Amino acid sequence: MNEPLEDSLFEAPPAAEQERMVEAILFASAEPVSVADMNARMPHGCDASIAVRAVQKRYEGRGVAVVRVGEAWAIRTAPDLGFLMQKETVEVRKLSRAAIETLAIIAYHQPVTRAEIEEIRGVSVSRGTVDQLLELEWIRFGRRRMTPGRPVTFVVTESFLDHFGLESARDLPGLQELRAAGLLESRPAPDAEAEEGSEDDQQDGLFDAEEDVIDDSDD
Amino acid sequence: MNEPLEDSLFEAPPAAEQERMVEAILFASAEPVSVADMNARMPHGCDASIAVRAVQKRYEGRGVAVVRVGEAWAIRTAPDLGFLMQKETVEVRKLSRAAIETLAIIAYHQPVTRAEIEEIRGVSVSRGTVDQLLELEWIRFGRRRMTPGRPVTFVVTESFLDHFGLESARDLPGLQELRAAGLLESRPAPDAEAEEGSEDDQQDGLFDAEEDVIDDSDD
Amino acid sequence: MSDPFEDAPPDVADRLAAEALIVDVDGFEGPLDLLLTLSRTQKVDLRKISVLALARQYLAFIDRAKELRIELAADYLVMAAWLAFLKSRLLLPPDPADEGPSGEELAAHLAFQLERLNAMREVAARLMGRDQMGRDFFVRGVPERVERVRRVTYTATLLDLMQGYARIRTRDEFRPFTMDRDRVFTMEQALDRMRGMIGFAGSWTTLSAYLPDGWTTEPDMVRSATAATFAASLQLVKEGHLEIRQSETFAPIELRRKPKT
Repeated sequence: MNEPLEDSLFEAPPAAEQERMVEAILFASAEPVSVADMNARMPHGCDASIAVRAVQKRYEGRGVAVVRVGEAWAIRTAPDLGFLMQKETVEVRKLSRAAIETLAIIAYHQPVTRAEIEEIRGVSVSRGTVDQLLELEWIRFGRRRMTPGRPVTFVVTESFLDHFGLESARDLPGLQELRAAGLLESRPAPDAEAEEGSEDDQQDGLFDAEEDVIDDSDD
Repeated sequence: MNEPLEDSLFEAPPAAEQERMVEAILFASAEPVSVADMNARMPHGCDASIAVRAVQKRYEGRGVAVVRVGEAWAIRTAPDLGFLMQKETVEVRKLSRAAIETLAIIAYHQPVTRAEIEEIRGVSVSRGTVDQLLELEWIRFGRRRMTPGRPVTFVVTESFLDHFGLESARDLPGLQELRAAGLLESRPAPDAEAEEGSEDDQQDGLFDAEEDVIDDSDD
Repeated sequence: MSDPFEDAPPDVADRLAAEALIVDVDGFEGPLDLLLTLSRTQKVDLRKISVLALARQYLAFIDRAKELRIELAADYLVMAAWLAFLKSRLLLPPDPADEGPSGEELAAHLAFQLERLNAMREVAARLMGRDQMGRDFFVRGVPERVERVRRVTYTATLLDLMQGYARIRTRDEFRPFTMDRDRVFTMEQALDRMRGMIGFAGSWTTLSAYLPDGWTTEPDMVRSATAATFAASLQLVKEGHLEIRQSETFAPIELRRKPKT
């Protein structure tokens, strides 16, 4: 193990050998190493300042780079490969009931203001819920409503359609279809049954309105 | 930062790029990194097992080497340059003769039970010896032996391979010779199949005595 | 192996060696270790070792230890008894009535055990002689921590969405119509109204000023509008748009827009 050290008393190691030494020192050191420190550790006659430049050149374009840190040298990960130092774990969670309902209202009634969502749900919509849907990129801000206060509206996005496998928001099933699919289990009270026709009219009206709205939001 | 990840869904990065990534990952880790782990961190479509071999070749004869440790890979300084690293040298805890022998027996006979270690050494294995090796993470528990009493077995770990610069337990020095000489077979004592005679009792007595000793040392 | 002519008294060198060993008795790791050390004095390959001679050496060692009144652990004595038995088996002609293993078989196994222990010692030494991490080769000095980034993503199905919507719409259908809604001002209505107005409520204004036109004369309508407006105000306070105060019990309730901080 000491042989190179003893040889060196007579003759400096060849350049390639000095480069190996610099490489090993920079690799194993916990801190950047100065040229003086490298020279002190390497056999007599070595010139770390030359060797380190050669090593730096050798690592150009590689996954790690030999960089100068003040008066010292260090090996660092190539800046463009920083993403490898992260291990991403993705956790999929079910959307909360409040968020699903809010999203459904936006999808069926877009563009819709926060006040309108609250009116339909009968409870206030928390900021967190809206933020979450915005972050998921399932909703975005639509045009401001031309009413006092000019409230912002919400509309669903392309990602929303993508995620739910819809071509457009108009493909969302209507109330009648929901009922046919058994999703509206409870039949309305007997006296309300007579009005069913008008109810469906209302539903149609809703979609007519939406069509206009969607056209608006497209420009 | 996520762009490379998304690009990769369509096309794996070129080989040279994959080699850079493996280089960066290995340089950044003090512990060996498994191929699976590398693949998980690299963009989709990368094959770290190919890239790492290319990187290994590239570093041949350099100051640091890409070494295989079990199923994982690591970069280590070239052993002939150890003299440069006085600063980094860590004081290795001096192992007792019993610990060294026990370690060797586990490495060469693994998976091996405590009783088998004791038979080979002719003395009981003290709890402290096993504890020390477990603490160093050089040995771990293997599967239980499917024999009466279902004794636990010991095997050596990846840290053991790493510490001694071994690619796998198959590369243990002298393993082939020992095997060829039949010294790794478990050879039962010739009286095992014989009838219980007085001489056999004595033989049993020898092992009984040992067992007592084990019990003592466990207290 | 069982040459009877070997059964001569051990020579002086053996005796001296045995004494040196006895002084060192604590240094042995059991009888097998002692046997292995003794076998070295034969200066032959372990495969060619004379087990008979070895048994003799061992027994001489035990005798010597007894003479010197050195306490030996029980397993050394057990081994001595076994070796004495082995020695007699090796020396006496085999007894045809005895079905146990022959002396040669027992001796061969002992030789195997010694060879195996010796082999383990040798490879242990080779192992420890290897380049070792932290002594001969080194790991990365500045390992980078691999950050674990935990990303949470949410999911919902179209069915969830439709069920959610159906839930709301069903609720609507069952909204009780028993009340005379003409004379009831709902909180939703009040909220809507307040939202449009709070932007202009820079200074403290009494709650009653916010009641809608036409709801300020009929007592039941005033009650309904006041209750709804008050509830809506609380909601807006909760949302952080409004501030509310009342100087004392039954004093007028006052509202103003929450000042921007």
